[in-house]
Amino acid sequence: MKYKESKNFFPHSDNPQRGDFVERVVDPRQAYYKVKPVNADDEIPADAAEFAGK
Amino acid sequence: MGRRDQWKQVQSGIYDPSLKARTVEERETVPDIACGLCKNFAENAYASDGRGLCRVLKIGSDISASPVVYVLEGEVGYPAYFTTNAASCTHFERMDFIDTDGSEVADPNYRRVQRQMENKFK
Amino acid sequence: MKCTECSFEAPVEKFRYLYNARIDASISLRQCPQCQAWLATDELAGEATQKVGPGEAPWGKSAGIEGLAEDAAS
Amino acid sequence: MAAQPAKDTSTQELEQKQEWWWIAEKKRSKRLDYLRKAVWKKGALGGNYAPGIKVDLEIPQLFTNMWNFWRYDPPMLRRAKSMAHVLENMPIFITDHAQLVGYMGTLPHTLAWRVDGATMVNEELYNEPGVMPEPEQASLKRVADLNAYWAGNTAVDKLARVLDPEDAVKFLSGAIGWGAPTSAYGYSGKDYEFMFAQRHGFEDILDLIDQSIEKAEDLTMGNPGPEILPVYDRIQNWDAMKIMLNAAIAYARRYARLARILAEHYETDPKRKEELLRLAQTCENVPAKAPSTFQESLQYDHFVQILARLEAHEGAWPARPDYYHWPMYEKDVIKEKNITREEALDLVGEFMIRAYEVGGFGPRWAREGLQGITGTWVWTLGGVNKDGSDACNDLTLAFLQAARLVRVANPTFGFRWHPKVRDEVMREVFECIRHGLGYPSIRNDPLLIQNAMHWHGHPLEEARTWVHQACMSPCPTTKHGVQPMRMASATANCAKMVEYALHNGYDHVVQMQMGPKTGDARKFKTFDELFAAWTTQMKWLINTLVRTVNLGRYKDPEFYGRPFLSAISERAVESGLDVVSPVGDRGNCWVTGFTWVENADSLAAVKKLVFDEKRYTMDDLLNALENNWNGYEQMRRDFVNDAPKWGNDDDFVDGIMVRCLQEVAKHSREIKCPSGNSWPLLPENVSGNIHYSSIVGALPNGRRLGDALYDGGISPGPGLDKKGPSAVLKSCGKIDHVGDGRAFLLNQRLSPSQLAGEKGYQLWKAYIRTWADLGLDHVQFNMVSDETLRAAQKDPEKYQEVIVRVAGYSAHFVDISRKTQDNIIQRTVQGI
Repeated sequence: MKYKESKNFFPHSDNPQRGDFVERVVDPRQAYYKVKPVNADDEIPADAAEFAGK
Repeated sequence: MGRRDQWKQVQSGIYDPSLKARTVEERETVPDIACGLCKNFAENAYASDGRGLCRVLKIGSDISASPVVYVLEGEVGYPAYFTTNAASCTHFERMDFIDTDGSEVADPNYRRVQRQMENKFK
Repeated sequence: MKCTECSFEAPVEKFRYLYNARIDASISLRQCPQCQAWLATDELAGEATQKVGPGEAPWGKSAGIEGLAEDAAS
Repeated sequence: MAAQPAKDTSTQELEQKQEWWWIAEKKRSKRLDYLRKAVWKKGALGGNYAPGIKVDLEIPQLFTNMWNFWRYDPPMLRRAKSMAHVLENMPIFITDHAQLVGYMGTLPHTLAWRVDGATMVNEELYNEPGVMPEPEQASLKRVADLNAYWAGNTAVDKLARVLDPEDAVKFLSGAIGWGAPTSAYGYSGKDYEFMFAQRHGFEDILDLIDQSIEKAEDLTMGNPGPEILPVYDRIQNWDAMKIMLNAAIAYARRYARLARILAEHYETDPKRKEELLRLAQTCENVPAKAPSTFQESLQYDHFVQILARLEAHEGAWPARPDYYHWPMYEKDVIKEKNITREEALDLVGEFMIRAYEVGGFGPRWAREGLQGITGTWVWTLGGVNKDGSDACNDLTLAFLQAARLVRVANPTFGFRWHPKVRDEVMREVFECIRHGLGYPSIRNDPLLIQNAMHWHGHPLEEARTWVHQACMSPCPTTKHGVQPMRMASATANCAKMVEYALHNGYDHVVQMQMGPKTGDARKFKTFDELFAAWTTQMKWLINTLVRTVNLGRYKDPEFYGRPFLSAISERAVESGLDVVSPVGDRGNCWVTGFTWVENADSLAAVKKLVFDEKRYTMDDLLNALENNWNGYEQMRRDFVNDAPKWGNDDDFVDGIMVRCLQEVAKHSREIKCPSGNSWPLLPENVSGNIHYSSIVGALPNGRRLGDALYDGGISPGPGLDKKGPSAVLKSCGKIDHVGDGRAFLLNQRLSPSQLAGEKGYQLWKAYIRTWADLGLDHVQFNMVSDETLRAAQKDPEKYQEVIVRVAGYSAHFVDISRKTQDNIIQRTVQGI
């Protein structure tokens, strides 16, 4: 699956080929949202946390 | 040899970052007879990357040469790493007890806290 | 000196010196090279007196006047 | 999981048991409770990182990729472009309930790794147990590759090549000092006057830089001549600063975008949604613009700190939050009532938590010397305004109150006491101490201002802005007073002075001729001969460290350089020089004197027992020391018990202490920093007394190799101050705290049961009055009983939250090594 196909991908308005991929992470001490800049056409790596939100 | 040249020699023996070419495998290998297992090895407490000085041999010695060069007089110890192969060194004396507990503090005589040393004793 | 835990016997300096209990007392902590127990050592007599675990203070209160301070509060 | 308090235990019962950490849990808001427990502790437990803490490999990789790409650029520009790439591409995160954001790693449990600082640190990291991210093998390979790229090319490698080889070898022996002479690992002051008092947001600074470039271009496009030649380099530096400022604004706006995405797409709770939108607005506004709300003010400050720590491994956190955030607090909380005081307390508490979670990978000596913490985040509170009026305000109180709610070990506070401080403030200060935080330390403001003017020529108004540059040393926050690069490497292991005087300069631990050959001590016939040898060793030791640090400072723009720090410093923005250049710096250096008091106690013991009373000969003494007192126990006890010890108001030993300090002070004026100013001594230890315990040999004060050294500064040896607290203060009062050195750390333990209630406060207040009257500049307190500390050793899980004052900083008791714990318990509990 490519980033652009994910509901967790948010393209930049000035450059839709780039965007932010948001992940929800729950570690042993805290829960947080993490964002990483990615290319829209890149594949989502297998170890990316699946977002469990709404 | 002048003062500066003498100390340059010491500096290149001790602090030359000659670690550049080492592979992961080389870094992970602690020989069965290694300086880090010897009573006469004093670990450097500033650079805890596993370097140290020999308490018996002095600068100018070379335990990897054939034949081994032993210098016993001098004002600076012979530099070695915990992974230095000491198989040819007649001054090697195995320690009775090696402290790998890094939750205490520097102890050049007893402590060896490198991950590779922990693994060696697992 | 003889280890109180494993009975290893050797001259006192063969036991790894750790640190003093108080600088003005003759009790120190040494470590047995065989069983690695921490031993309270009487440096004057050259004898291990007991194994020391966390929280144990064979030398008593820290500085001698904690008691005095407590009195002052009561 | 840590133990929980019994639900039905009343606050009163907990107070009686002095279990203040449970009281904090009961009193703090749900948000603060969550955020406090969410922190991954980055301080080492003794010398080891806590389980679960991993080194961040993403940032060093991003940085190295770009550093290699821009290899033809000059240093400052190259660093700026590489850092901008990091800021644009590093993952960022927002913790649930957080209202402030910014962390120097990519995930909450990661340690930042300064990959271009020192090859030896990189190698240490490779060998370090437990810190490699999974899968370990892949991480080891990645680290090995990064290390191969940087080997020989880090800041320390570059400096080592130009140092005198003798100085380099001796410095790196680990025996005489620590720190690294580069801004890669410096203590960096911040020009708060420029950012906060003058209200410059980054867009304002960009305008100032553009104006400077325009003026410079008038020169470079005008008549040729020698005067315009340096200007070309300065324009490149300004470009680098601009890159950093723009990247920093973009980095903050990445948080704004994330907060907005969360609010608009994910968050269902309307209250949290509102918070996230406010957070988004905050990160839109700062640091681009000067802050206009209290939250923005704190966020601006935190962004600055994080950005500076992404640029370099900063070991300290000079700050004065109650002073610089007061205008926005006053506006929001007091004048306009935009937020309640409780809401403000939540922000203040979180502001402390955000600093507490910061951590970078430090070499083992640093972890052992700063056990339980990752750097000395000593924030300054109180003091005076530039006109000399009392600067304490309601935000001072809020910080002191929030500290008791969040109970972090780092940051801690240093409180600038002066005679005009109101009783209400002093009570809050005391409550923090009574709650066992070990902070604030108390600093004598009028005296330290005088001291700053005496040693470094700071004008009065500038001196009055001082903050703790690290644990102890006052440094202003102004254009010329701020110090961008105070290197910890002018940190002397002073016990070696007397050790070398007794061993003809030879070090039996590191097996090296270190100091000058001052003669065979067995042949010394008088005390003056020994003292002369001591003076020579003292000068040699200080000179070796200071030469190294001075050269490091002078070469730093070439070998490391700080484009971001330059961009937030008025003098660099104005001049176009890298701020780490000594040009324009007034010069505010000091030699940190670790393990200092052993000198006075050792010299006094030799004078009394060998030269005055002739009970032992120098031969006897040297034989005993060479055998580490083994077989000489009775003699060792004589040297401890029959010789006077510092801290008992005994003129014999106190006179030697003052004589030693005056010798150093004389030398301090002879040696100069790159700005031409003096290098006064500042005795203090952090936990260096424990790190050095197996590196300093046996001494005539009765210690053996292995024993903890004294806890530092001018604190008496643990358990050796037998004449009560007044005698300690009187001994310390014999030192001229202006002319004899830069500052003098004094640890005292007080009895929590004695100081309970109103009576306790009045006793303490009277003690502080005496302390001030005697002209001391510092004192800090541990107020946790032996009973609690011993119980914590036995059952650490139950006492996870017990905090102690180590020296110059606080730590959780369970995070320090057993030797350090016992050393704290050994300290005398003074009844006052």
